[in-house]
Amino acid sequence: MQDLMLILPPLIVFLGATALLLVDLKIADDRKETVAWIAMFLLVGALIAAVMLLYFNRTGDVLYGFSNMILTDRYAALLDIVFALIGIGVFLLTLRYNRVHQIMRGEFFVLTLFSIGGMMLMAHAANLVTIFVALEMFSIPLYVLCGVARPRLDSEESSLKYFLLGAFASGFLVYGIALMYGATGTLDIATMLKQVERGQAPLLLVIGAGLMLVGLGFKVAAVPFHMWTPDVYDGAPTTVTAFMTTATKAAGFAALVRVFLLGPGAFVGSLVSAIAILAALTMIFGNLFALAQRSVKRMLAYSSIAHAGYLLAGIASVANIGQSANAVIFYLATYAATSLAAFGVLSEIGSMNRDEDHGLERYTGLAKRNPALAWVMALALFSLMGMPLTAGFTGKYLLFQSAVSSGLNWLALLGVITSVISAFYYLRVIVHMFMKEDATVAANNEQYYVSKPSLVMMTLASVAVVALGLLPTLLLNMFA
Amino acid sequence: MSTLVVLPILFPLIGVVINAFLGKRLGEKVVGALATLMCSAAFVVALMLFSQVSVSKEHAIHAEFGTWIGVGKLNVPFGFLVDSLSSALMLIITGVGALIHLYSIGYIHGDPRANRYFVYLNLFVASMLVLVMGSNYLLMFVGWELVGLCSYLLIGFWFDKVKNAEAARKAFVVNRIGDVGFILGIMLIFVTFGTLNYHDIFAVVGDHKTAALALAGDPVAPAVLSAITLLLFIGAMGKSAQLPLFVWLPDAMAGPTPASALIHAATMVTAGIYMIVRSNALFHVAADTSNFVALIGALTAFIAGSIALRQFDIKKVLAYSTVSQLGFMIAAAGLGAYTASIFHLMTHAFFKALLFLAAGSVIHGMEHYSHAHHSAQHIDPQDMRNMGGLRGKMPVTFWAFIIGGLSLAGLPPFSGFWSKDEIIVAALHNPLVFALLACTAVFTAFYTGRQLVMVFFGSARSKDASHAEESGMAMKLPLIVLSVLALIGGGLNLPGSMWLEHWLEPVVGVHEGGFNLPIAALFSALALVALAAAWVMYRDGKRDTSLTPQLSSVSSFLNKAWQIDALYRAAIIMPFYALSSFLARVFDLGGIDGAVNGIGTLTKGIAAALRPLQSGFVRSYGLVMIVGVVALMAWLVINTR
Amino acid sequence: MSVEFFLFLLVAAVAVVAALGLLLSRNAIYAAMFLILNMASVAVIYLLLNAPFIAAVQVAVYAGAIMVLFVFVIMLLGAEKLNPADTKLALKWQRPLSIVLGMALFLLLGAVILTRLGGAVAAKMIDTSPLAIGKALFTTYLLPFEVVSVLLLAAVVGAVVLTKKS
Amino acid sequence: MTSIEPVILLSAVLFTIGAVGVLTRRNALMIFMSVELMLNAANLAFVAFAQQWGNLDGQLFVFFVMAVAAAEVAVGLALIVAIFRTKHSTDVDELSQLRG
Repeated sequence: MQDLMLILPPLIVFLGATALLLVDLKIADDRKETVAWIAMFLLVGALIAAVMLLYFNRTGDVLYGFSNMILTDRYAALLDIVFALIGIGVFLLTLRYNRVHQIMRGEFFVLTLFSIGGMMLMAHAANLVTIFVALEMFSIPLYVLCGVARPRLDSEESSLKYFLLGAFASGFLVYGIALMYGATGTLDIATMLKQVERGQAPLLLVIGAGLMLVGLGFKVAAVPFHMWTPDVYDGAPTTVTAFMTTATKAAGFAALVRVFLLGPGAFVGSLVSAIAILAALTMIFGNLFALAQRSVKRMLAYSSIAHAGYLLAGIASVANIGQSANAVIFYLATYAATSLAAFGVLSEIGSMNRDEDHGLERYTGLAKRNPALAWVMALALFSLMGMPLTAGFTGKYLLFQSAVSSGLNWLALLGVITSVISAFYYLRVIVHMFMKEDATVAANNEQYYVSKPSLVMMTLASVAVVALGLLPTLLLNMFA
Repeated sequence: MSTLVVLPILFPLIGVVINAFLGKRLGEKVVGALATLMCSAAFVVALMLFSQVSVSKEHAIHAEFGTWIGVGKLNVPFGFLVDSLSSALMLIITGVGALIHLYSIGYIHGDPRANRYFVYLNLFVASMLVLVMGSNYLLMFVGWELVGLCSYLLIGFWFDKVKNAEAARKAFVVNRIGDVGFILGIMLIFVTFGTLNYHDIFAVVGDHKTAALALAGDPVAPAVLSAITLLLFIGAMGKSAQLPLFVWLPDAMAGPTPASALIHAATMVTAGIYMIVRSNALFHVAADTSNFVALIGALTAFIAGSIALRQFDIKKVLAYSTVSQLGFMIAAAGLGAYTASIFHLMTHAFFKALLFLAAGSVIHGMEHYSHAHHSAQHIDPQDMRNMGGLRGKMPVTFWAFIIGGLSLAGLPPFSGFWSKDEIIVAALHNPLVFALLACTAVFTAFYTGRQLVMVFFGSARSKDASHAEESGMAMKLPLIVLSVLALIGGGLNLPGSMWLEHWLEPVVGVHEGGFNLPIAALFSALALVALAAAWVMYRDGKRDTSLTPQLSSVSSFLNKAWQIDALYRAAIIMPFYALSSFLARVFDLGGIDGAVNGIGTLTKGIAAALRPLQSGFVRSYGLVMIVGVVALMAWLVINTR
Repeated sequence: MSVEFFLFLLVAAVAVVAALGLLLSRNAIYAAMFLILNMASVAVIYLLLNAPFIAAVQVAVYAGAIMVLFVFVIMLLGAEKLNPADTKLALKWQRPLSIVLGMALFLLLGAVILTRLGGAVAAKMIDTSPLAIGKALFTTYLLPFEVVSVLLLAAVVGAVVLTKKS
Repeated sequence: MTSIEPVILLSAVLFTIGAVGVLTRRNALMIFMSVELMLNAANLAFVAFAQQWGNLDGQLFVFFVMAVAAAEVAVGLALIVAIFRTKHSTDVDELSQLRG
């Protein structure tokens, strides 16, 4: 019984999603919003369960369950909360977007819930089997969700690219796990950690962990395993992209934290330095490519790559792993809030124009047409840029701080420099929204309204961005 | 007592919130009045705090509102520090700020975005107060970024003009370069001292009067301190417009004139000076950085002063003069004359705000004719070549300009004379800095005289000038108040009383500067001669009045601001362009579109060079992944024990 | 050389040839057949490695169910003839680079395996009967087992979403 | 079997062939089958290592890999069929609209 309590949040999501699959049959096609509301209700339940996990385990003990397959600690509970909130945020966006783009289907919500359940499970993983199963559990529904807007070719193309490369990356992941198992004779992360702490880190284990890094690096879009990211984020429906930038990244990093930061990886110098190099490459290429984009959606895709680089810097900071893990989880939460705010704007724009064109000109003069959208977008972009007083600054500060205290001064410096470069492309959008007028768009078009649920979501996300920027202690206290 | 400390920040913030949300309903007049009222209220509280500081034993009020960030070793309180230095600056910010708010009511009247303008102004005052009142470097940085944001918003306020949006972006980007230095400096401070609070850091550095280094025994300490101060100074270079980062300030004049007066002349640009003076304990022990600071300051003063000699735009002259005067202050800070630096900062705030507001009044008056007659033929109302003879038409503006100008020129008994003199005296032991500053002083007097004559004397050179009219009361009143301040501001630190010197002693320590009668006499005489020369050269209204002048090579060099923008273009932007177009040709045989300019081309170049890598082919993506796998495995095989 | 090892070499050779056949064949149906052959030979090796249950699952699930699905789809789409010409090959560097990188990958893997291994096989013979594996599945591995069942459900839903005529 | 080195080497060979197959084939179905070969190679390694360490964990992992592969195949083939309906092709090189 206690075992079940430990994974109550994903349990609620899995069982609820299965039940929802049946309920969905009874709901007419023009009332699929009901399914969305039920799904949100389920996520609220999971949210409450996660808060309870946090509350009843105030001492922050690591509790194991299901023959050490899963564990529950602060990070797991916090990530559960993050995933549930992301899910609710995305579902609020779907109410208008999916209807306009004719992908308002019950299965959309069921699959998203399955995916969220897999991500929550990933946060609780204590064994490589759990990591593998959880990874596939959240990935396979995502392959489908990318292609849900078929027969639109962009959507199908993004789905196939994600699927083929994802399966390819899974191959490396599985082979890596096989080698790690071969080196240690166990799949349990804690047991592996003990062996490594005793100084037994054979090359086979290191290479296995390296191949696992490939598989997980693919999920979080680390250069050079990032190539799918811009195409898939670009082609997928915007609500799905919003889900992927925030939740997939968090799930991937949850696994990286478990295996590399809190697990055996942190004790192997060559792995740590390899992660630091990946972090550097990811920052550089993510930001450079983003500079060249004319489409806001694609720009945000590259920006999400760049942010994976900053996060990887946290994974490579192993001097004080508790501090680094805090910084990474905090950053994931801030990035989720920021990114949801930005994609909220994108999905509304996509609904207004009834297409998926996110060229800069679509944002020209937005401040005049939809001041609310323009301000939310500006706030989100400032936060992505790392402007002080926004969540993005606090998050970056904590990450770079832990990098510096781990002796990775060069990486922190690179992070700061690339953040400055990023100001160029974020600012370009702001200039287009606020400082240019668009003569071609009729301002009185009745489509240019903002839907209430999206507005609620964007307001909450914006408040979170500002609150986490002004008073990061609010969240950070939960770590201590 | 501690709650009083937040009030100066809170009042303008209330103005921001009310005006931002209800501005449209309240109407322009109420918005302006409310904003002015809030700033004045902040001034009143600042006065109260000032008096409390003067009677308190330790000459400082600390107020902490709990922990702001507490993670691991990093523990930053949400704390404010009002001591003699910050209270003095608070008076300037809120006082001059309130006057400029008042002036703006008249100036911005009729602009459709007036509400937004007052929101920005209030926000700016609040942010600047955060900057000077914070008790730690992180809070200073927050204020630092916020004022940068306000400045960006105000420069681009009339964003319909492409030029203004570009100027705003230039300011933003150049300032970000400085900010990188600043944030790195802050991080290095934290790594070195384990804290960001002024009090703790300066306690570690030790009693700066004896320059005893508490870190003694640690051989890297001096080098680390040099690095810290140098990084901080890079931040100051950006915000206080020093070489080589001063290029943004002259362009920043694109914003509304009162905003230029407040931000780009009187307050924000002095943030760098405040930061250096606040960190004087660090700079004091880092002698090599201090020398560097003094030299950069003097060079900036000299170069900007020489540029101002050959400008035609009334605001450009003042802008370069601001850069030049900031150079004076920075040089003083580098020379260790912190009091003199703050003294000049204060008098400069008075007379430069006055000059800018007067210039705004002139521009306003010049625009009168074309507005009234809907004249199709637009002349530039800011070009001094179109002015002349405004003395009789705008008497109050004229006298305000005269007082401000003579103060800038450094003529006794105007305030600028006293503060500039102190800096020059402090520079006596550094011949190079002294020579540069002396030349600059002469330049200053000359271009001020040239400006006065071109604008107010002679006869009108355009219809707009001959039909110019004096501005209204809301604009005249601040001019009068500021004129009085510019006239008597020198009294703050008159030889004999040295009030400011004693006031700042708890923060910057004792500094035996002072009055040197021969120097004072010499520089008064030089200023008089330069002014007279300007009078003689420009009195007849013939010189420099052609709108399409044949400039000599020297003049053209100065007019184009030492070709520094062109230099940056040639040295930095063009090579990037060349490189990127080369890459573009290599990677994309189809060739790229024709050249546009500057950064736009750079981005396009990078785009053209890199984007083919993202070819769209799944198999290529897989190939890149495999390259990564092989490289990663090779790295691991080589580097694992 | 033991009989077992000789048998392994023989089967391994078949497996490699089948894999190369998959890599090189121009017809998708042939490729699928080669893959089935490869899987069957790997199943034999499983038997040699004391894994009878896995061997049975390999034949039943992999070679049986999954590959039948592949063959079915290939025939359904009539996609067995693979772009015979390969003429307008946009990525002419792809093939040689892939082969070079594949060699590098194999050399690295092989080097790692050869430097590390050589440890003796565990002396004790473990119980690998279907009963033992079933017990483990429903005790230690209960949670992943249940999650996999949800995963299969999700996959079914996904397949329906992707193919249902809307 | 007294030594598992040859088995692991065989699995490395199969894994590499699978990876090269993914990179060189243009048909989505062929790429997918090559991925299956990679997973198959990993399974072989698992079983061999299980033999070496004398525990069941490796064999059980193989079971999960197979189950997951089945799920992947269901989704992947459905996807390929869906795209074939729109594009009348299974050539991945023709799906390169998204780029840059």
